[in-house]
This record gives sequence, C-alpha cells and structure tokens, in this order.
Amino acid sequence: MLGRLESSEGMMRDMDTKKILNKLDYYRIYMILAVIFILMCLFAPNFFNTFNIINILKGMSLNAMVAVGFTVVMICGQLDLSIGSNLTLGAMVVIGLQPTLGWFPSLIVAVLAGSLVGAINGFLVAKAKIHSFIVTLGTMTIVQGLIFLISKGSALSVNDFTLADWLEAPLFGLFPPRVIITVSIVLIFFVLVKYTKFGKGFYLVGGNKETAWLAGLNTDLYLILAFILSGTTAALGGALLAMSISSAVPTLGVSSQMVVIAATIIGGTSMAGGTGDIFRSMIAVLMLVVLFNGLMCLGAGYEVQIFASGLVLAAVVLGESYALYEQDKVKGQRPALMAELKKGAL
Amino acid sequence: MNEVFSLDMKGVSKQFPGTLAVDNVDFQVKAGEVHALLGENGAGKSTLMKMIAGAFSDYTGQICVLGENVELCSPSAAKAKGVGMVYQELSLAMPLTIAENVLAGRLPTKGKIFIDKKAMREQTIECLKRVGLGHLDPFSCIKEISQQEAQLVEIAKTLGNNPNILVMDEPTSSLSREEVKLLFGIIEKLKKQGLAIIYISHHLPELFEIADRVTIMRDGKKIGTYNIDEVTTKSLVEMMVGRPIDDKPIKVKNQVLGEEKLRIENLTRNGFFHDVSFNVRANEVLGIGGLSGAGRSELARGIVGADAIDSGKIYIKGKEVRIKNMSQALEHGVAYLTENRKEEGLALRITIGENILAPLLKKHTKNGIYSAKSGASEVLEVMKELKVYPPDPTVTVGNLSGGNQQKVLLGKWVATKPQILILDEPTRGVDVGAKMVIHDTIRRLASEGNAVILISSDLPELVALSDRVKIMKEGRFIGELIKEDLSEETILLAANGEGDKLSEDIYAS
Amino acid sequence: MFKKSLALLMMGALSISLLSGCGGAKTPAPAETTETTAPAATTTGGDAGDNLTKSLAVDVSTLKSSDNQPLLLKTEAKEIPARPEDPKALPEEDPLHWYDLEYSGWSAEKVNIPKSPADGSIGKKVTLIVHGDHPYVTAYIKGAQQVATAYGMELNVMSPNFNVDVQNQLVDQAINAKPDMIVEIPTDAKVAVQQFRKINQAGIPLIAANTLPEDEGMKYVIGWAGPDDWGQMRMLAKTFAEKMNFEGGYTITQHAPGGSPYFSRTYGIVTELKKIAPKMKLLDAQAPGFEAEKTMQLTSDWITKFGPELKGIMAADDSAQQIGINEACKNAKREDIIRIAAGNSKVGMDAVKAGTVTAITYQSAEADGAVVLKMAADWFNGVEVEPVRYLPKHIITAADVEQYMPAQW
Amino acid sequence: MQANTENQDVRKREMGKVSSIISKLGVYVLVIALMILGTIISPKFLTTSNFMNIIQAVSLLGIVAAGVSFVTYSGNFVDMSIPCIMAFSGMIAVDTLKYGIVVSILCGLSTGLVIGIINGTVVGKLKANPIIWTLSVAFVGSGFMRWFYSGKQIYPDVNGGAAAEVFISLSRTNVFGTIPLIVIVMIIFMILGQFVMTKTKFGKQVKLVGSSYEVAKMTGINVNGVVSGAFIVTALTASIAGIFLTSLAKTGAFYNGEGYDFNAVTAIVIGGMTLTGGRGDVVGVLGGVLVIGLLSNVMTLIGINTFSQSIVKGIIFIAVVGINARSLRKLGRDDA
Repeated sequence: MLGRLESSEGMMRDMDTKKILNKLDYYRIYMILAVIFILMCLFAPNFFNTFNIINILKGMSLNAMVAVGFTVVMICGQLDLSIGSNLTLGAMVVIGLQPTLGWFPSLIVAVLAGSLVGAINGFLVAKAKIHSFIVTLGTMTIVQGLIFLISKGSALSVNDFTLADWLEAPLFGLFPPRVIITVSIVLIFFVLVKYTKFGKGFYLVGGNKETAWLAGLNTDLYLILAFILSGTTAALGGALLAMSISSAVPTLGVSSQMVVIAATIIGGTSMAGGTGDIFRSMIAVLMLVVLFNGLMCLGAGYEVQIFASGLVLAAVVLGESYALYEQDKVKGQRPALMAELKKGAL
Repeated sequence: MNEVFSLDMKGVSKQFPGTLAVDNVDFQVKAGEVHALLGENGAGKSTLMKMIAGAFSDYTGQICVLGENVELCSPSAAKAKGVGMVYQELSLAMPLTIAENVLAGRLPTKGKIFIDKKAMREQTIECLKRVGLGHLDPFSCIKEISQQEAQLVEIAKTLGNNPNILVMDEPTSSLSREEVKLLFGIIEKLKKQGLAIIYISHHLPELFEIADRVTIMRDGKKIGTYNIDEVTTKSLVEMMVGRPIDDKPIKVKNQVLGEEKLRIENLTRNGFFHDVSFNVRANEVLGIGGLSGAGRSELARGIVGADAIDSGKIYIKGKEVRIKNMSQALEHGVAYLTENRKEEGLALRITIGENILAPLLKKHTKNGIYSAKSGASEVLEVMKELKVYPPDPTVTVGNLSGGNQQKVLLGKWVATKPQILILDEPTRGVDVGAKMVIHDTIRRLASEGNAVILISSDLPELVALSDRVKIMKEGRFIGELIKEDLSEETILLAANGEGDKLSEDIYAS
Repeated sequence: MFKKSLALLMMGALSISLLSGCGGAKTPAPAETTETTAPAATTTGGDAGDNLTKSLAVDVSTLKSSDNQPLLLKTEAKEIPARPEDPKALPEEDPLHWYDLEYSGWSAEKVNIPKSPADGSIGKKVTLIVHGDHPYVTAYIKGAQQVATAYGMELNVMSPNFNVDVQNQLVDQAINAKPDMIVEIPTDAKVAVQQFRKINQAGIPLIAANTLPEDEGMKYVIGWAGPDDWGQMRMLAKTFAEKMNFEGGYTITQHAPGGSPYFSRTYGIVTELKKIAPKMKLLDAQAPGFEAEKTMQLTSDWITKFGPELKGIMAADDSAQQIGINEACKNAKREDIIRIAAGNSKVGMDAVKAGTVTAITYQSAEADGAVVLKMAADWFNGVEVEPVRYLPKHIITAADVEQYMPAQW
Repeated sequence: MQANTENQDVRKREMGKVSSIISKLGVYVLVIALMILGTIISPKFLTTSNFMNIIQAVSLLGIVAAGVSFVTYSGNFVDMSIPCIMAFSGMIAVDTLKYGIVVSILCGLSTGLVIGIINGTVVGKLKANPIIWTLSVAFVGSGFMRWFYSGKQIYPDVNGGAAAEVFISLSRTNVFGTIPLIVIVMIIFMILGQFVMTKTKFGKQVKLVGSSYEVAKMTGINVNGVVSGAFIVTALTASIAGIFLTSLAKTGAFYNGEGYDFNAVTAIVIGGMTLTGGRGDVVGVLGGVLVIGLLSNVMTLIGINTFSQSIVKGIIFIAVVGINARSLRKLGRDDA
C-alpha cells in the first residue's frame, strides 16, 4: 500500500490508461458495426439506400427483442437455451388464437405463455438449484415437442393483413412500427436494468450471489424474474414476427437461438455474469444483420454469412480472453519499480 | 442495575441437521465496547455471528437490540436493526465497481427509481475515506484493486450502513501490520461514537491491543465472559481448547545448520521484485517479513516458476537450475504452499486423499496406470501427523473446518517430501489448535535437514520459528535480522524503515 | 495491446469473409452467366423485337440434366376435384381433408399481376430465393442455371437456410435489388402468402416454385411450377400396394415436421392406400429426422413391436432414412419387408438398383429448377403461362433405374 | 464450513457413504426401471436382438459421449463444435478415399485433431469460455464446409473406387457374426475412457483441473496441456463417430451429426456428471447413453409419437439431474 501512495501519481496515470482501455472495450461493438457498415457501403451494391436500411432494421427486430431477456439472464450469470422454442411458442400461440380471440388478447396470451415457460426455468434454476444450461436444454425440448404435438407439425396463418401491413410499413419514412416497438422495449429494459436501483440488482446477483443476498436482495426472485423476462421477450419477439407475416411455422426459432447467444457475447456480455447491457446486445444483433445483408448484396451465399459471423464471434472471444491473459501477467505490477526500469533503460 | 445492552442474546440456539451449532448461549455487548469473541474453528462463533447478521430464520431464543426484542430472520431485517457484519471471506462482487459494492442494496436514487451517479461517487468516496482509501476511484472494478484494499473496502461497505452493532469476523486475516494498525484506529473512533463492536480473531495478541471484554466459546457452548485484563493468552488458549497447554510457541534452538539448499542471485521479475538475493541452508527456517503486498508472494511464485522471471539465477544445492513451472519445481524438491487456500490451495470439491496425492500423480503412476492405493499409506501417515479431523481420507475437503483444511494443505506439500519448502501465510485464519500443529510440523521439517522459507505477516510466528528473517519492502530486500535480535519490534522497525506515511495519511483524512 | 490485437483480428475476419464472399458467389454461379449474357444484354438496349425473336429462337429441348434425362420434361396437367366447404372437417384419411394443401393455385383469382413485357428473356435479371441449403437445392439451382444461361437470363440466388425470419429479409432484399423477376421457393406454404404479397405490391413479377403455397398466396404469382408431390405419392402408394398384394401392416418414417412434404409424404400415401387397399393397415408413423442411425433404431423397434405384422415401410426420404431402414431390416433378417421411399437421391437409386428398395419417386431436382426458369422465360417472351406446371410423375423401380443413372445428388 | 462441529462431520461422512452409493447407482437404477417397464409392456423386449438394436442405435452417440465426457469432466461444459467435427472429418475422409482407406481415415481423424488442438489451446491457455468458443468454431467450420464443397454432398463410391467398399462396410461389418463393429468400438471406447479417466495420471489431472483450475495450476499440473488433451480426445472420438456415420449414410454431407452436441451432453449429465466438472465417470455416461436408447425404444414399443417422446425425454432429463443435484447438496457439495 505504501508503494501505491508513494507512486500514487504514477498509478493515477496507470489508472487513466486502464480507463481509456475499458472505454474502448465498452464501445468495441459500435466500432465493429461502424467498420462493417462502412465497408459494406463501399463495396456492396444497393446496400446503402433507405429501403435496404429499413430491411436491416426489420431484420434486427426479432433477435434484438429476444436478446433483451437473454442478456439479463446472462447478466445473472445464467444461460437460456429455451429462447428458440419460446419465440416459436409465442408466434404459434398468437396466430393460433387470433381467429377466436382477436389480435390483442391472443398477443397477451402468447406473451404470458412465454413468461410461464420462463417462470418454470427460473424456478428450477433458483429453487431446485439445477444448472441453467440443463434446465433450459430440457424445457427447450419439452416446449418444442408441445408445439409440434399441438400444431400437428403444421404451420398456422390468418388471411388478414391489415395489422401485418401496419407493422411493416415505415413511419417517418424509416421506422416500421415493429422496429419502433422493438427498439422502445429494448430501451425501456436497457434503462430499467442499467440505471435503476432495482435493475442494478441483476448485476449484483450475477456478480456475486452471496453478496447480493447479504445486501438484502431476494436473489432467487431476481433469478426467476430474469428467466421470466427472457421467456416473455422471446415470446413477444416471436409473436411480433408472426403478426408481421400473419403466419407462424413450428420451426420458427430453431436458428435464432445460436445467433442471439453469439450476438449477446459479441455485445460484451460475459458468461461469467455481472457485466454487459441490453443496448449493446441490440447493436451486436444489428451488426450481424448488416453483415448478413451486406454479404448477400455482395452475392455471397448463406455459407459465407455463417462463416463471417463465426469469424467475428471468434475474433471477439479471442480478443477478450487474450486481453484478460495479458492483464493477469501485469496485474499488481509496481509503478515505482517499472519507473526505475524505464530510467535504467534510458 | 439493569443497563440496556446494544445487543442482548438470551438462550439462543441454532440447530443444523444433525448437530447443535449454537447451544443455549447468552451474549451481551455494551455500547462503546469492543467485545472479542473467541473459540476454535467450529466452536460456533461464526454461527452465532451469522445469527446476528440475520442469516438464519430458524434460530431459537431471544435477541434484543438496544433493549428492543427483535426477529433477525433476514439480512435486511438485521441491517434495519443496525447490525453490520464484516465477513471473513470477501463478499464482494468482482465484476462490479467499488461504488456498486460499497452501496450494494442502498444505491442512492433520483426520484426513488433512477440511480444518482454523482451521489454514488460522493457517498462511496466518503465511505472509502473512513478506511483510508480516499484515493481509489469509486468506479474502478474490484478486480483492479489489491486483496488488502478489497478487505478494507469490505469494511467501508459495512460502515456505510452506519450500524450501531458492528461484527468483524477475522477482519485482519489478510491485512498487513500497517493496515491492522489503521483498522484499530478506525475501531477506536467507532468506539467513541458509541458503537458496539464484536470482534472475532484467532490472533490473540491483537485482542489485548483492542478488546475490552472477551467471550470464549467451545463446541457451541459459551465458556465465559471476562474483562480483557482478567485473562492472559495462556488462559484464553486453555479455555478455547479446553485443556491446559504449554505456553505459546517457544523458540527451540535448531541444531547447527547444514549445507546450502537454495541460493537466489539477483532474481528479478520486472515490476514485481528486483534483484533479490538470499540463500537457505538445511535445517534452517528463513523468515521473510514485511508488509503484505511487499512482493513476498510474487517472489515465491517467481522461484517456483508459477510466474516467469526476467533475470537472475537460482541454485539448488549449488547447481544452477531453470524452473519454468511448478512441476519442475517439485522435481527439484521445491514445494510452495500458496497463501489463499480456497483459490489456489485446495480443490474443495474432492476428497482429502485426492488433494494430498495431487502433487504425487507422477510418483504413483506405474507404467501408465495410476493407483491411489499405493499412496493411501502416505495419506494416512500425513493426516495422522497433522492430526487432520476427521481422520478419513474420503471426506470432501469442502466439508472440513478452516483449520483442518489448512492442515490438509500443508500435508499435501509435506507428502511430496520437499527439501525446500516455501510457506506463504501457513496459519492465516486458523484456530490455535491447528496453528500449534502446523508450527510443530514446520519445526520438524527443518530439523530433518530441509530448508524452510516462511512468509508470514504473523510476527510472533516469524519470531518463534525463524532462524533468520529477511525484510522485504517494495519488491526488494531491505534488511536481515538474525536470530539473536529477532523480535516483533525489530521486525516492525525494519519493515517500516521509512516511517509510515500510510497511517499519517489516514489520520489526516 | 488488447485493442491492437482485436483490431487486427477484426480486419482479418472481415477481409477473409469478404474474400470468401467472392469465392462463395462463384459457387451458385451467377458470375459466369453475367459474362455469357453480357452481349445479349447490350442487344436488349438495341431493339426489343429483335431481342424477342432471338429469345424465342432459343432451343432448350437439347438440354440434358446430369442423369441424361431431358432437362425440360413435358409438364403434366392434373384434374382438380371440387373443394369441400370445410376440408378440415373431413377425417385425415380422406384425401379431401388435405385439399388446401394439395390443390392450391388453380382456383385462385389473380391480383395485380404485372403484364408480360413480351420483349424477350435475354438480359433479364432473375432472383431465385430458395428455402435453404440442401443437396437437392444445389442440384435445383444447377438446373435453373442451365435454362437461365440458355435464355440469356442473369440468375442470382439467395438462401435463408430454412429460416422464415431470414427469408423475409431476403424477400425485402430481393425487392430492393429490383430484378426483372423473382422466383421463390417458400419455406412454408402459409408464410409464403405475406412474402408473395410484398413482392406483388412492389410490382415485381413473381413465380412460386417447388413448395405449393396456399391459395391465398397463389393470387399474387404469375404461376407455380414444381413436382406434384401428392400425385407422386399416390403413384408410389399404388406400386407399394401392388407389391404388398393390397394387404398387411405398414409404417411410415415421416419428413421433418413443419413443411408441406411432412403431410404429402404421410397422408398422400395413407389416403390413397385407404382407397385402393383398405386391407392395408397403418401401424405407426414417426418423424426420426433425416438421421440414418435414428431411423435404424426406430425401424428395429417397429420390427420388435409388430413382428411379422409389419410387411412394408414407406420412407419420406430415400437417403439417410432409407439407409437406416435397410440396415435395420438386414440386421433383423427381415429383408422381406417391402420398402419404398420418396425422393431421387443417389443413395436411393443405388438401393433400388441393389433391390433393397422396391420403388422411389422420380423427382428430378434439376428439371424442377429448370421448369421454373422456363416458365419465367416464357413469360418474358409473352408466351401464355398456365397457373400451375407440374413435373411429370414417375416411379423408378429396378426395371428402369438404369436409365436414370447417374443420380443428380 | 465454519459451523461444522465434529459430529456434523461424522454425519456428513455417513451421508457421504449413502448418497455416493445412490449417485453411483443412480443412472443404472433408471436403466433397470426402464428395462422392467419394457419387459412389462412387450414380451419381445427381453430379446438379444432387441438389445442389440438399442445398443447399436446409441453406439455412435456412445462413442461421442465417451469423448465429450472428458471435456465435461475438465469443467469445460461441452464441445459445441462436435457436429461440425463429425461432418467435416466424414467429408474429408470421403474426399481422400481415392488415396486408399488408411489415408482417408487418417485424414478424417487429423481433421478432428486439428480442430481439437485449436479448441484446446484457446480454451486451455487463454481460458476462453468453452461454450462460446466452440460455438464460434462450429459457425466457422460449417460455413467453410458448405463453401468448400459448394453445398453438395459427396459419395464414397463415387470418389472412392476400390476403397469405397471397405469404407461403406465400416459400419456394416459384424464381429463374431452377430455384434456390429460400431458396438465393439463403442464398448472399447467406454472401457478405454473409464480406464483413462479413473486409472491414469491424465484422468486424475483432468479431474483436478475440473475440480479447481487454479489449484491444479499451483500443484504443478500443466493445465493448458490437460485441457487441450480433453478437447483433443473429444475431437478424435467425434471424428471417429463422424467417419462411422458417413460410412453408414454412404454420404458425406455438411448436415451429418447435427444435434450430437446436445445429445452427448444430455447423456453425460444423465450419467451423473456435473457440468462444473470433476465428478462422475464414463461408466455413468454409458448408463446415460443406455437410458436414451432404452427410453426411445420403450416409448416406441408403447406407441408414443415422436413429439410426445421429446416431451417425455425433456422431463426425465430435468428430473434426473434435479435428483442428482439434491443428493450432491446433501453431501454439502452444492455444485450441481
């Protein structure tokens, strides 16, 4: 400690550089997005025009919505593999019930269905203390099975497109309601989780469950809430997609799951918990969509897209772990001694 | 007269499945006193404290805080009643910032909902100042600060709740002498403010510095409460272990030192320790004193190759060696007992036997096949010698008491029959019984012609065991004390050769 | 340090992905075609009539698919029964229960279909949105490409890997690229409707392919071309029944749920057999996915469960599933079980040749792709285009398997 | 653990004996239960042929699980790149058949080896999160495959020539007349795995790393090497399974092996391993694999349709793990 004080000035400098690095790290995803966007604008034919930008925004909405709850689960240091089947559930329920209940009530039911699955996940994780990976892997199979069982494996649809058209038609020339809804929900929960006393609890639970409990937080409740939120937003996202195409297939969410996980990680949320935020997850989803869309404009096939997104994910994971690896090496170095070394070198 | 106690527990008990951890205990603490709570690990004192902190909802008996009968059935309830607890194990969320930790559960808000960042900064800094960490940035992560700082942050966090009963469980276990002094300064201030402080420590000398009264527990029962001047270290220890014992570790003169086992020349790891040189000989215990964070553990890690060194030479029995990793160190007969048992010392989820045999995998692997049987006798032998309880190698280490865990940890390295044994805080936070066993073992190892390097912040321990003490400071050796003039005072003086800016800084703030 | 490494990796990632982007672009092969059609494209600028005559002059009858069959097979008509007012009310064994899935398109009255420019196909840009990556689709694209090249059309392929959400994005993207025509294989008959509407509203001519969309969707398309899966299944069922002497129990390994083949390749068989061979009994139908080992276990279980009662097995897929069934039968010494399968894969053909499988459907992937592009060309050339073009139905048995070798995929 | 008094230790030890027996038998209790159920519902259940079917059906999964269990055992959850490895090594093997069967198999294996080494070093040395890393490898791998083979699937008998026969027969030959080669291989791998995991230095090292990475490091174990080892073992078994699968399907395709990642971890976890590592053994995993096989066999015999089957599987999966978790918590090891 003495050392720290003696060289406190040197150490402050050290602190500052660290801060800058952290800041850079924090804005990483924005930079990746910028780089890709610019590259695409330069090289990809009919990429940069209003219509396509709208496509990109629409393409983002489903996974961005799903990522909301999933990110919170990750912040709590847990994993939710059931998001895929949950979003399918939402979609199937909303379309399945629309003829009898009408749009809004069936939307409510759909979302509640998602929340229920989430609640079950949360309960099993928090109370029965089963690893979330296992719980959600189980519920994933169960829910998917139920969907097939009830729908007999067939898609559902309604031939009324008024709502669908409204959801898809851009307002203010750029933002379709579906996108607006998604983004606003993202923003609401982003603020709720990051900037409110209540929301900060998720970070504390994820950072150290014991501490959170000792600080008087109801950790189990937080966990359950996180999973409920995940189930809810997943179902909502699915439902919105279904409403915007007036139909739903029982295999809707299969490939979303992995994309959302990847995006959340790329967005800077760590599996360890206690870090990350919803907005950056959305930006990461956006980044992936831009990448897909741009590559498609370049005439690249699907294979190139997963290849590229895989590379981005790999790059991020590598970068992060390498950074930590380097940090470990120099952690606890004494500025005083380092200063001497520098002098010696001169 | 019946004075109102800050805390008054009457006939409280806590039943764990299969055992009565706290058995009908009465316990009173006055306002403005430091009340030490003593007992070996497993005596039930931590359970008692957890009870006060509201960790259990199913205790029996009556608890009064400031005369008012209360139900401390949840941490929040306890906090509301003004009970603050500093836990022995750090209970901080690593990925979060200092501020978020210090203000956990009571973040300042604008309009009840949104977090007030400015207020956060101010309140945090204010809390940190109280423990002399005013210079830390409230928004830097816990990961980024040292363990000592973290320990103090922990205390700052508790003080932040302005408790009127403060429970401290081994608060000094990872603090250097300096920081302990500073902490005592804080405690004194709090006393004056009329707080009731319950202080748990295995470090008896501390108690005589700080405590007013002391209560001793054994096997979940209360043995008695005394004013500090009524008791001596000896009597306390006897009450704790429940049998008469010889006085605190006496210096036994080791026989004449043997040949040189280990010589270090200008060992340097840039930024951690610079041109360190020393040698240890057979039958010798070389103490390395100094403030924690002086680079002692880093030095040890450098020697055993856990971290790469940048320059310098290592000679074992006069032969120069390059040690790139722990396994090479073991091959050269160098063992290193790490300071933090739970992270780097023992795998808590596997059995005693497996832990002890961990470094011996190679030895017990005959033409590709590993047999734990061939190691069984060794394990039992070690466990017997170190009096590990329970004496059953199939017990999961996580289920042992701290003291026994530490014994197993030492046993793990003793079993490797090292010629050079580096011990880093071998008795941190263990009870008196375990401590005695460990000290005896260290002496025996030395007397059997091995070289022991003892890194310790426990001055009596250093004095009692070492033949020589090197003083380390700021990653350098700044002095050596030979047996004749070894005493806690001399070590302290040497360690603080340049006066303590630290405490000045504190008292200034 | 960290930033530097990260930046490096990022750039690496991007450059590689872009590079392979070009590589990938080649494989679906619009690259070459652009060259071939370049001159033609210029002529379009010159004189439309001239271009039209050129286009009409194109002779595609010589084109052959890789199984030495003519690439453009004679398309078939199909008689359409009257629609019952509520098909779903009928029992599943009644073919009319599936009316909406089987007979869509004919009855649909078209909405806002763009008029044919009738200025020749040469130089036209066609975007083909497939439903996902699968060897069949690869062959399909190959066939489409041949015809496109022949007619001097520029083909651009997009694949969403069977993901509805992604396919929606692709539809928008295709619209954004403003091609002269969009050809789409919908991931699902129902989802298709909204996608088709969008394209239709964007005023881009649209042809649906391979997977039959719902009636509702057929409103918005010039036409549909693809295999008559239900019809094929009926024929297959007939062969099946004959081989089984119109009696005995049978089981079905179903197609992956969530697509139209799941129904056609289950109930196409069930309904037909109900009609022509009432003595035949459906014992069980399960969807083990396209995994040989899973199907193998399923079949073994069936053999254990039904024993001699089990006389025949129908597989919705003639590669992985069919292999699983064969292995199971072999292990259980039940080679006597009659096995038929849908599809036209190499593995299936080999099996027929080897005699382990009695019959498979002839569904030429390349012809499937070709017929659609032919339809597109016809439309550009002002040739009258009927709403639905079915590929000819044929069942391959040991008798004629040779002439269909080598298989396309 | 401070509150432990002596008699509590004793109690814990008793508990330890009891529930360790339970958690050892655990999965086999389920196996036996399913067998009893099977015999009740169908007289044909208790026949060698039926059992051979079950075992043969799960043998590929068994091979994979035997390998993946090492990754799980080392505390690295699961290798999500399994399907990619299986498909890829299968395709490479087919592609190189023209150079003879030996070369092709070696090439197949080395494909797995390479991916395994990459996973191992990144996870082992840089401590990257195993799930995420292997996931990204899976992305890259499958993308590369589709691009490299331009979405086609390739056939041994087309590329192979003479060697093709051998290759295809790999998963069709029976040893001693009745027992399929795959089953033999699976059993060998199970025995080998069990042996390596419990009886060798490597196994013990993996266990230690799984129990506590830092401790293992400070005990002189080459953690980097051990973790890499675990991933390499996994990759190798995966590519062997991949080759068998390709030979069975007579086709090398990018979609081969889909779902094996989750199926494997399901089997492993049912088999009593905990995702946190250091607990369980391959015998248990074998039990888990058998449970999966028996389950679908019994359910098909009862006549439950595909969809309900997956529901039942999911429920049983969670239930089993929940019970394991409880019996472990009783032991004071709250790490399930």
